[in-house]
Amino acid sequence: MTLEVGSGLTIGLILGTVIVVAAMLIWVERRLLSFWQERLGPNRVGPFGLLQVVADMIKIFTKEDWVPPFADRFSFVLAPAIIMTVILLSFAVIPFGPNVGVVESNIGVLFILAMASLGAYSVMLGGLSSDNKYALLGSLRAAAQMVSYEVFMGISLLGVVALSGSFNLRTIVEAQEGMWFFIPQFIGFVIFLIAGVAESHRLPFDIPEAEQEICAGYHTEYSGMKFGMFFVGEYLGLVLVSSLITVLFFGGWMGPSFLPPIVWFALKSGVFIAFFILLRAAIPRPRYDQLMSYGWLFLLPLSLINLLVTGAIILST
Amino acid sequence: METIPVEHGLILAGILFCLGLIGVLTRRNIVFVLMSLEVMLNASGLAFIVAATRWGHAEGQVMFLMILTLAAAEVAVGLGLIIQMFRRYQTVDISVLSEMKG
Amino acid sequence: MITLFYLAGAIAVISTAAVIVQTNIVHALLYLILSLLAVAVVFYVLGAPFAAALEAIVYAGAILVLFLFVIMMLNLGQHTRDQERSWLSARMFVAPGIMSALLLGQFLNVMSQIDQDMTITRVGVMEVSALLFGPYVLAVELASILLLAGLVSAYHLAKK
Amino acid sequence: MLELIWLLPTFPLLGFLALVLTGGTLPKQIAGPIGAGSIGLSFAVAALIAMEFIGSGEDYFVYEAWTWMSVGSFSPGFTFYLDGLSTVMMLVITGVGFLIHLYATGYMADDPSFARFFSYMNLFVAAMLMLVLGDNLVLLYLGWEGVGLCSYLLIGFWYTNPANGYAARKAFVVTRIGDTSMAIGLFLLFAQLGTLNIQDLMHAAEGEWEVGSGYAVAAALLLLGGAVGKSAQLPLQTWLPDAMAGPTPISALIHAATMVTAGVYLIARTHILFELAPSVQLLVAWIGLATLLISGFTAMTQSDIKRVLAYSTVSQIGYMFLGLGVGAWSASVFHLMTHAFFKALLFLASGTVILSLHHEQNIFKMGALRKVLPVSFASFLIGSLALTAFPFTSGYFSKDEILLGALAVEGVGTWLWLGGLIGAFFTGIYTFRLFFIVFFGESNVKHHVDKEVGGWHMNGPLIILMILALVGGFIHVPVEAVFSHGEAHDEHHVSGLIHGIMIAVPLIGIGISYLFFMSKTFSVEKLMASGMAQSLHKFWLGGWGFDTLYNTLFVNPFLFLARINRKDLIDRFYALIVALSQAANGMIVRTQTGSLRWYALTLVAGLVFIVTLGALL
Repeated sequence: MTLEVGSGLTIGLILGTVIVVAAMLIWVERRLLSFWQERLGPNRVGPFGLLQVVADMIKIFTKEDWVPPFADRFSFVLAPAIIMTVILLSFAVIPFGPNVGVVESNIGVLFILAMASLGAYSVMLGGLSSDNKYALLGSLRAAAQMVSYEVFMGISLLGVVALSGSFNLRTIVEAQEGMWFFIPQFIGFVIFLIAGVAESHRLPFDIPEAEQEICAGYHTEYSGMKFGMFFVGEYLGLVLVSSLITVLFFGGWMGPSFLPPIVWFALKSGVFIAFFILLRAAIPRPRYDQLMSYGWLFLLPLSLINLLVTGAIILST
Repeated sequence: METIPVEHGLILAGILFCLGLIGVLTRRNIVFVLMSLEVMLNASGLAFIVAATRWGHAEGQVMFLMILTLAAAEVAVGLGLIIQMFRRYQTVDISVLSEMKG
Repeated sequence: MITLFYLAGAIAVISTAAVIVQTNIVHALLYLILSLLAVAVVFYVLGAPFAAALEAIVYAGAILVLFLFVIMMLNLGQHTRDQERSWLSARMFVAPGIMSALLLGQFLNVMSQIDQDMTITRVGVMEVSALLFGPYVLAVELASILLLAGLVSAYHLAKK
Repeated sequence: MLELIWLLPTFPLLGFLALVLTGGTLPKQIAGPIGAGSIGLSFAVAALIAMEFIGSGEDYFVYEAWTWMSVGSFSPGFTFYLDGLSTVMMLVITGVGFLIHLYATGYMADDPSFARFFSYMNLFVAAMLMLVLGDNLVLLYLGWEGVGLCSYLLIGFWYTNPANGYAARKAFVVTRIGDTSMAIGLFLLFAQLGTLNIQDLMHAAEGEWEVGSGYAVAAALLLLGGAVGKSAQLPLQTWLPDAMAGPTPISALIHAATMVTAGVYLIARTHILFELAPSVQLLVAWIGLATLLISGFTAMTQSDIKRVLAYSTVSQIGYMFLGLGVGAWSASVFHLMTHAFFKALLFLASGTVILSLHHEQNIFKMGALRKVLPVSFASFLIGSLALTAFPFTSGYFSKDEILLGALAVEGVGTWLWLGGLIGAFFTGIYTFRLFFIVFFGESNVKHHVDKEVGGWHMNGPLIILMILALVGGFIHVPVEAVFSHGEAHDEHHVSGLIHGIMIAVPLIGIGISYLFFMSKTFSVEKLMASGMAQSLHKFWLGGWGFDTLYNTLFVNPFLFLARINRKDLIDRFYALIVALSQAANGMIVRTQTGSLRWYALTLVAGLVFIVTLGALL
């Protein structure tokens, strides 16, 4: 059985895998966090607590799907669907292996940026339609944070695009034959990493949903499967950012041939997923204004300088 | 090679433009007016893209980018005005702002 | 692909029409996003993937987020929805409808005399960029100045 | 090196731009060096150019910077023409100008509008250099109007006092009469000869016009009109005494040393034209003589220190005109240069006096100042001696040449010479009257005078100018090539008697002045006792009543006409237009509903209308 780009089988497999991985990450995160904090974590359901995810899902599916009467029903229902849709759509352009992927797109990078910018609507609509002041505050924060960090994310990518001369992610991977881009584009890599965390509003940049301040932010009013979609959407975002870092800066599926390419891809992404979880365990949350000024006053100039220097080096060689 | 009649693309742009025009003329809420203006701008961008495709040139896309920039600047200023207007008059009704009558 | 063009065109027209008759401003905004995304698809079909991506990123992803942001700040509640409904009588649509129909009728009249096909050739990012930073570099500079001016004036206007 | 001539007006212009573009906000420590330094640089370049030019032995040098405008065959350029005459002018303007600028950094130090002052001064020098270096009459006219503008701005420099503004306006309007005449002269020359390049013009005039032909007379008369206005000669001399309202360095630079001599320069530059019209040339001589006599009488009665010097300036320019009129071209230019030295010296010294006495200008409130103000005293002594043509000072040589030139004219020459001699006599009287009253006798100073204001940048220029006023007569003016065929080169044999008379007459004047004002052997009071003397004194004090005459002759009738013309038929017609447009406005204003949607609707309606029209037609 060979996998081909765009075949129904491939699409199904990719879709299934990422969703399962994202769901499993809930368990992985809890286990890893507890290891780092010298606890045990969930280990009761199934071997090593592996079935904890299943238990969670059963709980979430059977819970009452409550829509508050004061909410704007249309947008309230739409909001969680948007985040799932855009993130799953983003996976469409990611090349998981030499011939594994959903589509070949010449504007892959742009597509992912477009989807990321549409993702902002999810949190904004969720907060706005809830008609709850904490939710509104959270979505205001989310909107500003995501719109801002999208900018640096896009600009930090452009160094890679300039080096490979293409927006096509597969071409970008193939261009790293000689050297992975995180060496020449180290600054771009760091900025992308930070912006990626902010985009998926993971800790330490989970300001839109900071429990201690605004009581879970934009999804305060959500419950049941709609909450589940937000929840899984976040982990999907984590997977997406990790695979993007792998593709853009760490040579994608490339690696010594004793392992199949797809395994290399999974390994590299896994490292970054673990890194993000470690980040959650290690770093405290900054204040909102610190986050914004850090982005606009430090990351933006830095990414612009990075792009400028990259351009100059490319022109001179 | 796939072909689409030029006039169909242009008619689509025309319809969108006219819808935006109706929006500008009918709505009293200034946010809607601004949104309708965006529709009209977008329709003109579409016309440029159709022309670019017709001649197989990239110039049309360049013009579209210019329109995009214009729209971004326009929206930023327009929304700033809306906020200021709401702050001063506590309304979004443009009919209220008629101090400039002769 | 050609079916996609007509499909996306139909979605764009319908959702734009929904924008101008909506009373709930958030819903109108969502329809507008849909319309813009449909237009982005039209761009893609017409062989302008770069324009399509920018339409989604800049128009749908940034400009309309600003709209939503402002709507959040204005915090228009249920009473504005009722007010909107009272403003939006059928009578309001008569004059603009007639005029737009006239305009569109003449436009269609002109268009019916054209009978040309456009062959879809994909014009990539490279060509557009080469033009932007070649012959149109002045336009790019002017656009950046325009954006800067917009930034400054928006900051000034929205300031308390 | 000679190609660098374009730098000459450029430096002051840059200084002007630097000062004016900063809105006059530059502090003194920066504005002063910019203002004076630009002129200093200009002078350095001018000196180098002059050395190279004179060393080269060439007759002239032309440098075309760029074409100003091009209309058909008429294409005046920014072309600089350097010959002996413009070399002298250029050196005087930049040299004396630099000294005066340097002086002004001290004189104006306490003025709040310091930077504005220097911006005007720099613009003036740039325009003046344009005037003397231009190779065509259009460029000359540009400079001509430029210096007029600066003169206006600087006379009214202290504009908070309405009197100063009035004086500035008077200067502007009166010189405008001359400028208009000159512009018409330019048109006439261009219409007849088809060029405005001065050298081409002179050749063409020589070739096409007979001596004494109508066109030559008309053109020379019109140019003379311009010269008379700018140089404050009869009958347009009335503005110069009032121009003393400006700061004293202005009086020294513009209203004594440079701008007012522009008329002399113009006539010298176009002397061929005047030679083609001998009657006009003789008129120049008579104008000069009349002016020098009238202003000499007037100067004797003035009590304002600057007005005395102003009338003396008018009088000295009268000498220059006399020289021009009798064909002693180089003598006139020579006198122009020496006059620039000693009159600048006198004005600057009077500035020191005025400043030391806290802006006191009335000479009868001075007195016995020679101990208190030693530098001014020395300056005044040397300046006055040069002015009265004391033997072997600079003024002696130049005035001598002019008077000898007058004597050489056949027929009326003796009369002109005699008139000039009477003028010299009165020069001696009024100059030393001023000198004795201010520096000797009893002190009438009201305020306490601490000490002489000064410092190196005020005293330095005075000392340099003292030296120039003393030895300036030995400088050789390199203008032979310019006037080569116009001047009578044959040396007249002049008897020793005539020389003796010319030396003696000013000395007698000084002596009479001494008897009246120093030793008080004769009493002024006794002289003034008679009614006739009093009315004569009043008549002379008012500058021979020219202002009154002009007021009754021109100003009042004009005002009368304007008053009766206030509600005339033509105005009615325009009032009708106003009423009509107001009515139309009343109708259209109704469409301004202030409603945005109404505007949009009408806009679209218009669009639909036009498109429909286009489709139907």
